Parts: sequence; structure tokens; C-alpha cells
Amino acid sequence: MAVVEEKTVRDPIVSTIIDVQTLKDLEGPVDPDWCPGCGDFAVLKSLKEALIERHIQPHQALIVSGIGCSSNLPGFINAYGIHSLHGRALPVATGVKLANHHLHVIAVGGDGDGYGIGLSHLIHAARRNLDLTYIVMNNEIYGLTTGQASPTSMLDMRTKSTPFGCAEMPINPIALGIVSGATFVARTFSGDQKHMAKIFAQGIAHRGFSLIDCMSPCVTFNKVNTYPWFKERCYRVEDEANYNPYELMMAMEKAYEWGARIPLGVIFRAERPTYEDSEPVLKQGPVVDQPMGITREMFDQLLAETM
Amino acid sequence: MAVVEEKTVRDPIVSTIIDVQTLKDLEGPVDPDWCPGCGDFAVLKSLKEALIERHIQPHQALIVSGIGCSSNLPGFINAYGIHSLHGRALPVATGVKLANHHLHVIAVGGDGDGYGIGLSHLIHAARRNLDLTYIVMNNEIYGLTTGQASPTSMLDMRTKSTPFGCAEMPINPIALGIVSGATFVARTFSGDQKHMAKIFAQGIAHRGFSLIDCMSPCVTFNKVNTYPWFKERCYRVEDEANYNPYELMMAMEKAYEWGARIPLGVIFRAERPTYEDSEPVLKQGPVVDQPMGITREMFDQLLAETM
Amino acid sequence: METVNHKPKEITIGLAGAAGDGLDRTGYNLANVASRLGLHVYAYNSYQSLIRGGHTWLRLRISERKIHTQGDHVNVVIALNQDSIERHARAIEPGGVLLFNGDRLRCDPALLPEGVRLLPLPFNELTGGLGKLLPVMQNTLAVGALMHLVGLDFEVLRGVMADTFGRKGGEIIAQNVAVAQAGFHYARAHSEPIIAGWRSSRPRLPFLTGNTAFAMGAAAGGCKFYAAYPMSPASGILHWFAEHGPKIGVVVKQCEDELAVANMIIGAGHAGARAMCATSGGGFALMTEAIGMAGMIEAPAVFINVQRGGPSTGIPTKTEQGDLNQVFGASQGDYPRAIIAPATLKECYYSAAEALNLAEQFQLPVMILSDLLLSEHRETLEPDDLTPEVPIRRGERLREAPAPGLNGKGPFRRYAFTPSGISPRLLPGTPGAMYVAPTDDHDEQGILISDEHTNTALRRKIQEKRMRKMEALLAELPPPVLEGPADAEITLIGWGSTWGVIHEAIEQLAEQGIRANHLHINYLVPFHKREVTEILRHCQRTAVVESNYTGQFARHLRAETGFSVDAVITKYDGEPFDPKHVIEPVRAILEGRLRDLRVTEEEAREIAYHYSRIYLGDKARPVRFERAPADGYGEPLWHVQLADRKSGLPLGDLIIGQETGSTYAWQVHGE
Amino acid sequence: METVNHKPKEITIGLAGAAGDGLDRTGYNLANVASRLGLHVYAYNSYQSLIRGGHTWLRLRISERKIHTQGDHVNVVIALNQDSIERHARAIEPGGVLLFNGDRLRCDPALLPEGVRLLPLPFNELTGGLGKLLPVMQNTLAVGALMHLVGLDFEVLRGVMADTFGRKGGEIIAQNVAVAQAGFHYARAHSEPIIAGWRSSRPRLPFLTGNTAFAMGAAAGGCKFYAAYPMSPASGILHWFAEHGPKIGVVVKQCEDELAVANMIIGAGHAGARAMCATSGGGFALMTEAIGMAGMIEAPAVFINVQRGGPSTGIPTKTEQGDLNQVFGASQGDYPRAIIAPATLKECYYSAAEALNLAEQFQLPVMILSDLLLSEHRETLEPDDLTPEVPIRRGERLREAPAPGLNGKGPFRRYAFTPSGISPRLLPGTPGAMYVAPTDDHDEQGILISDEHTNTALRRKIQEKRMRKMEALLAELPPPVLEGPADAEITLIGWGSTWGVIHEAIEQLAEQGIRANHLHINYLVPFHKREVTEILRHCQRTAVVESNYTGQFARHLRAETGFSVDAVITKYDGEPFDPKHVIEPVRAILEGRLRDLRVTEEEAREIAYHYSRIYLGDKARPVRFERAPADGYGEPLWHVQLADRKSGLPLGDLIIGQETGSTYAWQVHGE
Ligand SMILES: Cc1ncc(C[n+]2csc(CCOP(=O)(O)OP(=O)(O)O)c2C)c(N)n1
Ligand SMILES: Cc1ncc(C[n+]2csc(CCOP(=O)(O)OP(=O)(O)O)c2C)c(N)n1
Ligand code: SF4
Ligand code: SF4
Ligand SMILES: [Mg+2]
Ligand SMILES: [Mg+2]
Repeated sequence: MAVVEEKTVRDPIVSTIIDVQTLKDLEGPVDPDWCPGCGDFAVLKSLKEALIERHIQPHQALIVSGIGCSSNLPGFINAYGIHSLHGRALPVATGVKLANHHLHVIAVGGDGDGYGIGLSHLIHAARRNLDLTYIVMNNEIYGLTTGQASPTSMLDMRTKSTPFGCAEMPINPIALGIVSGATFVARTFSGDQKHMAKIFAQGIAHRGFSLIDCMSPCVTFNKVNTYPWFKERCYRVEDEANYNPYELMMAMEKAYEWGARIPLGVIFRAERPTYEDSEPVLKQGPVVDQPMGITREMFDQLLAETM
Repeated sequence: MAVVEEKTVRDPIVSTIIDVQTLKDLEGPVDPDWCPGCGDFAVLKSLKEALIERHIQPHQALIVSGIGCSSNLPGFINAYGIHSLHGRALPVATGVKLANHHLHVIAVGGDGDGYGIGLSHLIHAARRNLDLTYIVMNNEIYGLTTGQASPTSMLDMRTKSTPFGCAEMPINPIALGIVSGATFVARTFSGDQKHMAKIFAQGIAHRGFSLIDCMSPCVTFNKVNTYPWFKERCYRVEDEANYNPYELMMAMEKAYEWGARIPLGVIFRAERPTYEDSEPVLKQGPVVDQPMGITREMFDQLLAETM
Repeated sequence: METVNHKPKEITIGLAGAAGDGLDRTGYNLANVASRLGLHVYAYNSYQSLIRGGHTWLRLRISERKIHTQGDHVNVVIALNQDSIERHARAIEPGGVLLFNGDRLRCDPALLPEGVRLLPLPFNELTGGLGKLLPVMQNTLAVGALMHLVGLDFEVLRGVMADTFGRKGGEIIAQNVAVAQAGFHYARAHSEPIIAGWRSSRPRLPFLTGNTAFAMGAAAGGCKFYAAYPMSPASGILHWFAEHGPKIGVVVKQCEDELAVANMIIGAGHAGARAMCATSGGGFALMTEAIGMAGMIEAPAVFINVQRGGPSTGIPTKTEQGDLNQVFGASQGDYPRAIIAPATLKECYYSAAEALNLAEQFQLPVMILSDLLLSEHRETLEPDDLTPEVPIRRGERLREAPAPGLNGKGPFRRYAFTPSGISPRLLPGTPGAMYVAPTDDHDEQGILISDEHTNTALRRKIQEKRMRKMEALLAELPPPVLEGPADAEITLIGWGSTWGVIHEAIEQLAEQGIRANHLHINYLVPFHKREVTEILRHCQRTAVVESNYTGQFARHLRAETGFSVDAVITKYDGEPFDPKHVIEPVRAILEGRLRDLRVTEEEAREIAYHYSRIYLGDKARPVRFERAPADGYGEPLWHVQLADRKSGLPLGDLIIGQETGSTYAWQVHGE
Repeated sequence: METVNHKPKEITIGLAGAAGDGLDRTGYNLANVASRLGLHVYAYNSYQSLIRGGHTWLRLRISERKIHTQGDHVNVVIALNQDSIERHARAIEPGGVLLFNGDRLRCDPALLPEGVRLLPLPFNELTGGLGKLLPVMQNTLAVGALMHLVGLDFEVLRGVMADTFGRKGGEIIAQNVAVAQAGFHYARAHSEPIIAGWRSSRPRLPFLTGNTAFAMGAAAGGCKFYAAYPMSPASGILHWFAEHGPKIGVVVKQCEDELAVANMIIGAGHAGARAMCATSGGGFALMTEAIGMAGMIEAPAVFINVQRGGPSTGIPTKTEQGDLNQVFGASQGDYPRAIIAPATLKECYYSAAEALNLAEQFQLPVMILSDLLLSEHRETLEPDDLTPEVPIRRGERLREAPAPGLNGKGPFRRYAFTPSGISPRLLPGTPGAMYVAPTDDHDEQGILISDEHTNTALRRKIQEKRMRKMEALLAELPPPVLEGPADAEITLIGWGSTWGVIHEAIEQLAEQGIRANHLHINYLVPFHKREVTEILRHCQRTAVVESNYTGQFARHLRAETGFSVDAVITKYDGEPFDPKHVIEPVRAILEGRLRDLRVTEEEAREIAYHYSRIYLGDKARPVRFERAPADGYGEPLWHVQLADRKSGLPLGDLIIGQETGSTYAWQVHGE
């Protein structure tokens, strides 16, 4: 067995409740530098409220983002964070989670980040059903790069990269999330922050992969999908008498609703074993806490296989 | 205006019918080197038959593949071809098509190629609705790399990379294709080659992006999803009295059917303008045939914008 | 038209404010006034990676003669917020002026160097009668005032405004002109101009960015397909193409990621359309696999990497030349390719066209290395510097399929093993010449050699065939030449965007009595090994000037030639070299002084400002700097006193390591 | 135990057939017989990129002493199909034997070199009574015969078979043993052994691939997370981990692509689990952006690139050392990292463990360069060559959050600007020390400096902090040493997998009276510039030996030291160097002969076989080779006569260019 030279004593992740926090406790070292009015402020606030509601302490949470205005979020909250690469929040988050599944790992980012360059990771993460929460600040534009079309920009929308109008059908994140195997798929809106916080808390509580698409207006570059535009259209599915997110086809129809009416809330849910459940090594607890190296007996056995 | 030094005279793409070909005319320079019994033989044959049926001459077709056993196909057929990179058949095909949209561009490859590493391109190509045909030889395994799990490997399947069983829900290519905006989504089976050829011909005839998922058994590495396994389960949706592929939700339910019964045929269709229709530059014909450079008047105008 | 012995006039104006203040638009309008007068302008905007707020610092250097850098000086500053006054007032040269909105801002006289005047503009008073005004109108007022201060013709400003606001209608134009006029009159009433009597009767000059030059050059050179995924500082090329594509017959495609971008342009290039794309290092990383494919299937395609500060996301709106290693090492294996580093705005234009030529003639990927400085700075050119009449060389192509049968009678041999390594192309769609272009290695016809039998013979010969193209390519490229006096004490070697600053530094060194000359390398791969070695062998002393930490080009030079330069003058703080950043190290080299990496007072100030912003709510500012011994921290220290911004009272001392730059402690006064 | 002056015995057995013939399993069983006897084996399998069919050529070299290459010879060939007889019979050395299934195949005596015997095995006759047999049983028969021919103990084969077929039950074992025995008896009755009396009383030797060694070494070194996307020739590591992960506590994840792989292991490494991945060049291209991220956020992670023939998809099942440029240039900008090139099987094991140490100690990405030869060849080791007792050095880590307040009392400074550049780590999950690890550049606490204000001071100091780690790292690494006589006529310089062949070539050169020595470089980045320069300064003549076209390492050496070697001995045809491929160029260098790149007769044969397969339906084979003058093709030619395989009648001449290797014409006889 290997000799670990500089063994380090680590506190185990404290999963018991230390204290209930206030929003102030969750303030990051710097203030957000988003444009005044940016939808991402509501997302940040909702995430803090959800962490409080779920009794998650700052050191128990790790927030991974990609690159974009929205992906600056981890810098604005008091928690562990990785501000990773454009489009790669989910694989980084997956690595963290598999190394230490006692951490609450939350991935955040923009629509370009998650539905553009990172789309494949989203779909594979969904079918993998790791216990991750993925919050997408969908402003239907590339904010940080100053206003090009995003994969959710609506047909014919004029942007810096499509001055004559977008020619591609936008991504339908809700429907995509459902068919990819996400077990919790929701939509929220920055103009309805309390509802957003509630959905975040549910998403975090959900065991398995949750995708939360947040309509988070970019007040600087998207002059179409504005707060009033959404306010006029959004309603909550919870308010519909018979809505059952566990019914796949019902959810699918809801997923396609976009126009005069835009549904908010948990559109789809399912129960499926998580990836962690199926990984035998994790039965012994997080691998970061497991012994390193191979014992002599095991080694001899492994070597014998080659002879 | 630039002086083109070595101007080359090219025949325009001959889009009229020269002659009807035989399978022999479409034989490639070398014989396929797939394992005897591999499902891809039927795909090759069906593609040849479909080209004949559509009266497409060898020089009018360009077949782009990725990397994999299946992606060797372009070498086995008499047509132009690009045997590109693992997962990149669709962007390469898109580039070809945008450069010369009079070519019939067909992308082919495996499930790992298209639903694994190349998944994001598939979804974006679908919503783009370029007039491309994409044929995926789905054997639910990585063939060329000798038998690891693929994104369509069934839950609990044992492979070289999952000796204790696959832990991820497989991709549902049909449902994914539909929600991504593909306007023609079909499933075929190598054990029903004539049907496959018919569907290929329809997919090629379809104006817009068509995704054709081919159940193409790997006789060497996939001992679960074999010919008999499929034969027992597959049926044709055309044989169902009321099946209407133009009805989204009907198609979606069909897309989820996988188990005791597996539907073959055109699962979903829609009519939408193609990307070529919306690109103003292509109204003048393929860009490969358009003049190169900028005229003096235009140049002066462009420069004036900077002053 | 310059008379002999007339030292060309010049002035540098700095505009400072927050992102979103409309400062760049204002600055470029101002620049256009000068360029319409036939004056030369060089503009560099130092901005941050955020959309609103933060700090933007735009320098406009205006001169009677062609200039190649932003220079070392600033004569006039327009400050749009309090922070800007604090940061930039101290840099104004004697005789200069600080302009700001007097209603909102004030300037502590202690901040002002001697001989610098203040010109607070009473915005409300001056614009009271001009209707409801947007905040951005304060910029307009300042520009009006500037017309007087720097002696530019107000009528030209009127014309620029008419064009700029043309689409918004006459009322808006009138309002803007009125505000500017108010500023102009106020300045005339309260201040002498600091410069006047510009000599110029030249026509309007084009004023554009390197990115626009790349785009226009490519279009002139026959580019028919441009694909991109947005990434600073390359996005300007996409924006230009998106805007102009339909007019000039270029298909423009924004893609889902850079993987798609690279693969699409290769597909288009293979099909016969000249194709290009641009990105920065992060996106380029994703393109590398495809670039190797282009090398293998011998498809023409052009890839621009506009470098920014790295590693990783780095400092995304800052300049650096740190991706040479990356571009050189793009993709696995050995394959033929070219790497070009244009040095000037004009070269951006022509190198894009030339890259498209080389890509088609030699059937390989061509990479262009630009950087934020080169791509995003704006500069005037002479009207005829750019021309649409660029040659388009398409290389060896067959018009139709060769007759059937080997020996000129066989199946089409797309990869024929010719002595030059160039195999004649034939485009897909041609009847009778079907072939497959495979990324697996293959024989002359494109048939794989990787599957049936170990074929060491064909493998060897096709690898040699491909690589032979590099010799033919090198022969086509003009070798670099030494500029300046042959007997120089020191030879400065540069690549890419540093041409301008080296050029100016050498002029200034000459004035200081130091003879330097200049070797600039445009073609990084293939490399003119023989010619460069021959030049360097005769140099007295050599130094590479480049914007990165490790001296990537100096290493490349050594790798290609075995020649080790005497020194590498590097800068890796994100801002471009000013001439002084070259001159001072050159003097140090000549005097045998070592480079001092310790934190300077200026840097200690920067670090203290950062500390104040992050930890003290931006309420304090650095006021006193003292050097102190190690004092328990293992290195000499800076004690920087911070004082309350409002009261001026000292708050505490920030202890900064002089060697590491570490912020060790914050000692609150009285604690 | 070897007596002095006893020249160690050795023999090389070649197995040739099609993929899917079960030839590798057969070969490795055979090898295990030898390794269980304590004999050393070196096995190299030359296979193609297809699943069934094609051609596979497995060489097993068995020796009494430790050997490091597949050698230059072949003494016994087991041919499983007609093609294999044709291709390999001619290479058997005098005294050797050709074995094949006499029921199906025949050998044209013209193909057989003098002194080589045939041993056709009458399969049906010998196995008639043994039940229904799978085709693969012909291999078993041959192995049985081999036991006699090469003097190995049949009983040991019985044991290997029992273990191999253990799971399939006693009946299968019995059947296999019976078939083998039939072969054994038949050989004994019809042939003398060609070697006997092996001296060995050592214990069983481990016999494994480089990939297995990497996996085991990593596991022993504390790897807790392995991610991969399948790619030859790296997949063996994935397969080993997938099989053993649950038993040894390693989480193994197959991902959707290499982008995910790289980013996942960085996430895991950041969270505190030692993490590794492996791929080949194409996949590595996709990992590069993430590697730069690891450099920036200072996350430990290990990336193995198992090189194969490039560029692009290239020759996927062939070996090459062509990715040095790529790995060196991975990602944009300058960042600290290490690149290690293990040279032997044993080093594969220890370098994986060491890479994990360096990654954690210095908090940076570590890249390992292997290649197909090193990773996929199999070799015996001494039983105690590998040990699980490897040191695990985790580097500077804090157990708990420092008390609040700057000056050891502040927020946790993850990126503290320390003199060594190493900032103490603290794992996420620790109470009270929350920080963000950003790919944007940042201050000591991880707060971005790219957004609010141009911060040239902090940017400079953090870039220097990161890069300082390279010095500390270099100091930790053992410098290379010169092996062999100090006064050698020539110094052979290698890196990676060429160690073995250089080692053996030097031995053989010594026998030929040529004194050579050997400098092998294990650490490519950082580079022991001083030590290497010092060694090379004293060498008489120098040559780098490497498997690529451009001499990437020779260039790297020049770039790092300025030292240009006298010659580069390259090979880029996909097959590894045999000792002769080093010895002959060394002699040429010493004699001042230039390298001749013209197509040899052997190569003309290869090209003709390819032509026959592709264009003549494989019905012809080359029979006569004549050199001819240029004759209108601009270069001297080979005229290769092809004859009908069955009738032996000449069919025509293939005209091949000697310089280009181009297949110019096929002249049918009588036309
Ligand atoms: C590989 C790579 N390509 C491109 C970029 C440039 N880039 C930074 S942010 C961004 C898109 C931002 O859009 P989104 O993800 O929607 O975030 P938002 O700013 O709108 O919140 C892009 C393209 C990058 N950083 N890395
Ligand atoms: C970037 C990259 N990663 C990995 C590989 C190795 N590779 C070649 S084919 C293949 C998968 C093949 O599976 P699939 O696409 O399903 O095709 P099949 O062989 O099953 O037809 C992989 C992973 C590669 N060539 N390139
Ligand atoms: S640009 Fe848009 S997304 Fe970015 S901070 Fe401003 S409002 Fe928000
Ligand atoms: S391995 Fe499977 S997919 Fe590949 S050729 Fe053989 S049967 Fe077909
Ligand atoms: Mg966005
Ligand atoms: Mg497959």
C-alpha cells in the first residue's frame, strides 16, 4: 500500500444543520456587476433563498459555471465555486460530484453556454441522472459577447450576428430536457422571483438531475424578450387544476407551449435511480474520503492476472 | 475586383437525369471490410438503391461520414465522399452543402459518432433544417473501438467499458430528433432492407433535414440487440391504420415505444422552410459558382463606411 | 506635403469612463473628424470584460503623419466619472487639459500635475435650453469643447454627426450639434487651444480596425463562406461579415461551437468555396482537431486566432501574443500548414487574401495569428493602401475528370504523389471523377491504407508527398528583411502586432543616440531559416520583443534556427507595449542592467485600488507609498497608506510584498 | 544465475493471420508459457484498423535475459492464411520453421529461404477424434507443435490453458489440451526442435502491456477517478479500470466525448480526488482547452496521450511519436505544466503514480506522452519490478480554514502569491474557507481582475506566481544521465518508447566495434536545460532517434537548449524501429552517407501488393523487380512484374516512381 506522505486531516462534510442563514450570510466577496435590471439578479437571489430553505451551508455547496454574464454568478455568492470554461459547467460539476457526492453541486450558466456549445453535455448529464441541479439563465442572446444570436433566440430575431433575422428554429429546452431523461424539468422567470426561489428549492431537493430553465431577460441586448413580454405571457402550471408533471405526454404538450402563453413551474418529474446509486464505489462514501492506493494482497492478485 | 489567376472551367452540376444506374454502377473501389453479417451491408445496399430510385448520379452525391466501422461506408460506394472526424460528419456536410447546395449531401455514421461525441451537431443541424439526409447506423455499441458502451446501449448492458452493466438511460434518437426540429424522422432495420431503401429514398427526397436511425446490428460486439431480437419486435408504422407522422404528439408517443414492439418507418414529418431558402446569397445559385472578390464600386462603398 | 524640418504635430486624447457610457462611439466620432481632415489617428481602447460599469480607457492619438502606436503620452483627458479623474489626471502632460462634467464631478487639485488645466463643463447650464437630454450628451458637450481645445474644425464634426445620427432623423442631429456647439463656445470662452494649425490637405482617410481589415481583405480575396462562434476579440470579423454578407455574396454562418465552425469551413473549402473563420485561443483549442483533418485531406481553409490574454479564459479583453505554441502545436502528427502573423493593419487586409491563396494553391490549412491589439485597435490608412484588386491564385485544378485508365487513364488520383507534393484538385460535382477524401491515411486515389495490411511503403511515401509541399510553399513566401541601419548596436526582432511599437521605439532610440534596427517575421511556418540565420549572424546584439511570459517566439526562433537571442523583452500584463516599454529595456540591455520584477509604486497603487474596491467598499484610496524591509514577511515591502476618499483621513496601511506582490496585511490605523 | 560467457538463448516466433482469427489470444498464451518458466518475452502486435479480416502480425521474442524490443529476426512463423505465408515466409531465418494448417494452405517452395523447414500440420487427421472443433483450434494445434519446436515444457502450456479456459469448464480445457498435445506429438515425430535447454529457474514473470502498467501505477499512486472516451491505442487503460474499478475503489466513467473527460477529471481533481484520463491525439485535441483551465485554476489532473500514426485519424493502429508539438502547445497562453515521457514498461507504471504526485504537489496539469508501441506491446518484468508501495505526496494542503482576517486572518487566499508559487490548497467542503476557482485571471483570493479595471499589476504578479512553480518543479525532477561509454563516437538521444531499441542498437553497435552512448530524456517540460547542454557539449557526434517525420524532439531540444544535433534518425511508416533501423542510419552518419529516400525493392513489393488488392482483385502477386530509367515520368522507376497467383503466369508490369512512390501505370502484358 502506498505511503501517503503528507496526509491531511479534513473535517468531514458537515451535513447536519449548523444554522439557518440569512441572505447576508450568502453574500459573495464582490457585488454583481451585471447591468442594472439584468434578470440574473433574481436568479442569484432565488438561489440564495433556495439554499437557505434547503438548510445548505455555504461550505456544503459548490457552484460551477461556464463563461458568460450569467456564469459570473459563483463570484457573487458565498459558497465554493468553479468558474470554468464556456459550455463545460456540467462535466466539471459531474467530476466534482463523483469525487465528493456529499457536496451539493449546482451548475449554472447561460443559454449559449448550456444549449449552444454545451448542449451535448446537458443531454448526456440528463440521461446519466446524477444528483445535480442545473440552472440556465436563458436570455435568448449571447450577453457577454455583446449580443449575438443564441440557440434560443426566436426565429427572425435581429441580433449582431443576424442583422437580417435568425433563420434557425430555437431550441426547446423543456422538451429537450424531458426526452433526454432529466427527472426534473422546470421553467421560471426572473420577473416572478419568489416562484423561482421555490422551484430552485424543489430542484435542489430532487434526487436526480434537475434542469431549470430561467427566463432571465438581458436588458441590454435583447429588446424582444423583455420583462413585459414575459409578464404578459407567463402563468404557473401549479395553478392549473389537473396538471400532472409525472405524466410524460401531458408534460410534452406543455413543453411545446410557447407564444401567447408560456408555462412556468415544474413541467416534468420522474423518479429514477441516480447515477450515484448505481456506482458501487460510492457505497463507501465520497471517494475523496476513501483510502488511496492498492493493498499488497490486491496488488499481488492484479499482477497474477497477467501471468 | 480581384483577378482570378488560374480560373478553372467547371461543368455545372448536372441535375438532369443522365441514366438510371444499376447497383454495379455504384460499387466503390474496394469491397466493404465489415465483419460478415454486419448490419451496415444492408445500409450500404439501401443507400445505393435509394440513389438509383432518386435518379442521383454518382457525381451528384457527396457522402460525409465520421469515424467508426459504419463511417467507412463512403469508401464502399461510387460517389464523392469525405471520411471526416469522429462526430463531425454533420458540420462538414453542412459546409459542403452551403458551398454547393446543388450537391446531394448525405451524412452517415454510427451511434457513437452521431449520438455520442457528435450529438450537439445533430440537434443544431435539425433545428437549422438544411436539406441534408443523416443516416445513423445504430448498433448500440462502439464497433471500431472493439465494443464499449454507446449512448444507445441499453440499461444494464455489459460491454468492455461497462463490465458490470450500463448505468445510463439510453438516448432516444427519434424523440430527440423530433424535439430538435428535424422535419423527417424515421427508423429502419437492416433486417428489413427493402423497407430501409424505401425510407432512404423518401428521406433524400424530403426537403429539409432528415434523420434516419437504422438498427444495424453489430454481430461481433453486441450480443443483445441481434437480428432475431429486432425481428421479434419490429413492425412498420405504415401498417397501422391511423398513423399520421404529421401529428406531433402521435409521433412523440410512437417515439417512446421501445421494448416488446419497436416501430419502423417515418415516425415524424413536418414542412418548414429550409435553411437554404432563408439564405439570400444562395438565391444566386451555389456560392462555388458565384464570382469571387469585391467590385471597385462595392469596395469604395465599404471603405466609405469607415470614414 | 510636409515641409522639411517641420516636426509633425500630434496630440493624444484619452477618454475615460464606464462601459455603457457610450465612450467608444464618442471617441470614434472624434477620430473621424480628424480622419476626414486627412489627419492620421491611432486609437486603442482598454476595456474590461463586462457590459456596463467598470472602467474604459480609450486613447486617440492624432498626428499629421502616419503613426503606428498609441504612444506614450496623454495631453487631454475627458473623464466621465470620478474614478476616471483619480486614475488618469496624474498622467496628463504639462500643457494639457482635464475635461469633465462640472455638475457631477470634481477634481482634487492635488491629483493634477503641474501645468495641467482643468476644464469642468457646466453641463446643465450650457444645455439647459436644449430639451430633454440623454446622459450620453455630456460626451457630446465634451467633444464640442475638444474641437476648440485641439484645434479641429467644428464644421467637420457637424458632418460626422449628421452621418452618425443620420438614421435617427434631423431633430436628433440638430440637438447633438447644438450641444456640441455649446461645448465648443464654452471652451473658446474659457481656454486657449493647446494645439492648432494642423497642416493637412489630404483627402478623408479610412479609419478601421484590424478585424474589419481581415474581413474586407478576405472578401476581396474571394472568401465565399465565413463561419464563426462569437469570441472576443475576434467577433468583429463576424459582425462585419454578418452585416455585409448578403451584399457581397458571402455566406455567413454562426455555429453552435468552434468544432462546428472549423469542420464547416473545411467542408466548404473542400467543396470549392474559399472559406475562413476566426476565434481566440479557447475557441481555437476546439478547432485544432479539424485543422489536422484539413492537413490530411488537403482541404484549403483559413483559421484566424485573435490572441487575448491567457491562459484559459484569462483576461478576455486584454492583448497578448501567447498562442504561438498553441497554433504551432495545433493537432496531432506532422502535416503541412502555414502560419502567418500580419504586423500592421494593412497586412491584416492583404494577409487574409494571401492566406486564402496559399490555402488553395498548396491545399492546406493556413493559420493567421492576430491579437487584440492588432484586431481591435483602429487606425487610419492612406486612401489607396487597400485595393480590391488582389490576385486570386487558385492553384492546380482540373476542369474535368481525366480519361479513364491509369497512366493518365486511371481512376482520379486526388492524392497523386507528384514531385512538388501538390496533387491537382478537382471539385466534387464533376462527372466521372468520384473519390473519397479520408482522414485515415490513404493511397493516391484516397483509398485507406490503414485497414487491410500494414503498408509501410505507401505510408512513408504519402507522408513525404504531403510534407514536400512545405518546401514549395517556403519558396513562394518573401523572406523577411532587416529594416534600419546595418551597423545597429541592437537588433529588435518582432512578430505580429509589435511592429508598430518597435518601429516607433527605434525612432525614439535614434533620437537618444542609440542605433537599433528591426527584423520582423511575418511567416512563422514555414520559416526562412537560412535567410534569418544569415541576417542574425551579422547582428551585434539581438532582442526579441513580444507580449507573453515565456518568450514563445524567441523559443520558436531558436527551434527553427538554433539562434539564441541575447534578450527577450516581454510584457504580459494585458496592455500593449507603449514605446517606452521597449526603450527602457533596450537601454537596460545595452547597459547590462537586469530586469527588475519588483512591484513599482505605480503597481502598488493599482494593487491598493483593487484592495479598496474589493475589501473596503471602494471608500479608500492610496495616498502614500513607503518602502519597508522584510519585517517578517520574507521580502521587502510596500506600506501603502489608504485614506478615506471623502474625508481624506488615513484609514490604514496595506502591506504588499515587493517581490511576490502578495497583499499580506491590512493594518487599520490605531489597531 | 546466468553463467559467464553463456550467450543468452533467444528465439522469435511470428504469428500471422487475419483479425478475428484469435491469433493474439493464442500468442499471449504462448508467451505466458514462457513467462511462467521465468523466461523473458517481448511481444509486438502489428494489426490493422478493422475488426475482422485484414492482416495481423504478432511477434513474440523469447529470451533468457531481459529484452527491450521485438528484435530484428523471426525464427518460426505460424501462418493462418495463404497471404500470411506469402508475406512472411521469406523473412524466416535459416534453421527456422514455417508452420501452417496443411489441410487448407500450401507453401510455394520458391517463397522459402534456404535452410528453412516447412511443417504443415494435417489438422483434420490429427484432430479427427477430438469432437467438433472451432476453427481457432488450428491455432491450438500449432501452439502444441511449437512447444516441441522451441523446447518449452508442455505441462506449463496445460496450466496456462487451464487458467485461460477456466471459466468455460473442464471439457473445453480437456479438448484444448488434447488438440495441443496432438500438435506436440506430431511435431516431435516430424521435426527436430530448433532450440532447447532454456536455462531458467526463476519464478513466474508478470507479462503485461504498457496500458496495464499505466492503470496499475495510477491505482497504486492513489488515483480515485478515471474518465475516458474510447480511443485506440489508449482504450486498454479504460478496459483495465472498468474491470477493476469497483474492486480497488476507483470511480470509472466513460463519457460522451473527450471534452467531457478532461473537464470531469479536472472537476474531480479540484474536489480532491486524484484523477486521470487517457486518449490519443485526436481526443487530446479536444482536451486541450480544459488543460489550460487546469493550469489556470491550479487543479491537479493527469492526461495521457498514447500517440498513434498521424496526422488526423492517420494510421490508427500504428505507432508514432508525432504529438510532441501538440502536447507542448496544448491550450492558449503560458501556464505551468509538466510533460513526462516514460521510456519503458516499468516507467509507465511509476510515471503514472509520479504524475499524480506532481499534479497535486504543484497543482497543475501533468501530461504523459506514450505511444502505441509502449502502451500496447507486452513485456515481461521481474516479479519485484513493480510494487504497490509508491510514495503519495499530496503537497501543501490546509486541514481547515485559516482564522478570519487578513494577515493569516483574512478570507481564504487560495491563490496566495507565495515565493515558491505554490499556494496551499484547501478542499471544497471545508467550513469557512469558501472561494471560487476561476478561469478568468484573478487575485490571491480568486476574485476576477478582468472585469472592473485594468489591473496590470495583479495580472503581472499572478502570472509570475503561477510560472514560478516551474522552477520548483524542475528542481524536484531527476536530471537525465548519459548511459554508456563517455568516449563514444556517437551519442544517441531518445525520448519515450525508443529507449529499448536504442539500448539494443548500442549493444549491437558495440559488437560491430562502434562505441555509442545513450541520452534519454524523460521530462520534456520542464526541461533540464543546463544538465543536458552540459552533457551534449562533450559529445562527439549526436543523433536523435524518434518516430516522426519532422524530428519534433530534435526541434524541442534545440528550442530548449539551442543545441542542434548532427542528425535525426526518423521513422514514420507506422511500424516501430527494429534495432537495424537504428544501426544502419548510425553507420551511415558515421560514414557520411546521406539518407536514401527512394523506394526500396521491399517497398515496391508492398506497393505492388496494395495495387493487386485494390485494382486486380488480389489475384496477382509481385514476382520480379527491375530498376528502370526515368522513361518519361521524370524519375527513375521500378518495373514490378505481377503474376497470376494461381497459374504463376505474368500479367503485366506496374510502373512505380522510385522517388515519389507514385504508381504511374499498369502495363498489361501484350498490350
Ligand atoms: C470556447 C469559447 N468560445 C467562445 C467564448 C466566448 N464567449 C464567452 S461568453 C459567450 C456566450 C455568452 O452567452 P450565454 O452563455 O448565453 O451567457 P450570457 O452572457 O447571455 O449570460 C461566448 C460565446 C468562450 N469564452 N469560449
Ligand atoms: C476524437 C476521437 N475520439 C475517439 C475516437 C476513437 N473512435 C473511433 S470510432 C469510435 C466509435 C465508434 O462507434 P460508432 O460511432 O457507434 O461506430 P461503429 O463502429 O459502431 O459503427 C471511436 C470512439 C476518434 N477516432 N476520435
Ligand atoms: S448584457 Fe444582458 S445578460 Fe449581460 S449583464 Fe447586461 S443585461 Fe445581463
Ligand atoms: S465490429 Fe460490429 S459494427 Fe464493426 S464491422 Fe463488425 S459487425 Fe459491423
Ligand atoms: Mg445568454
Ligand atoms: Mg456503433
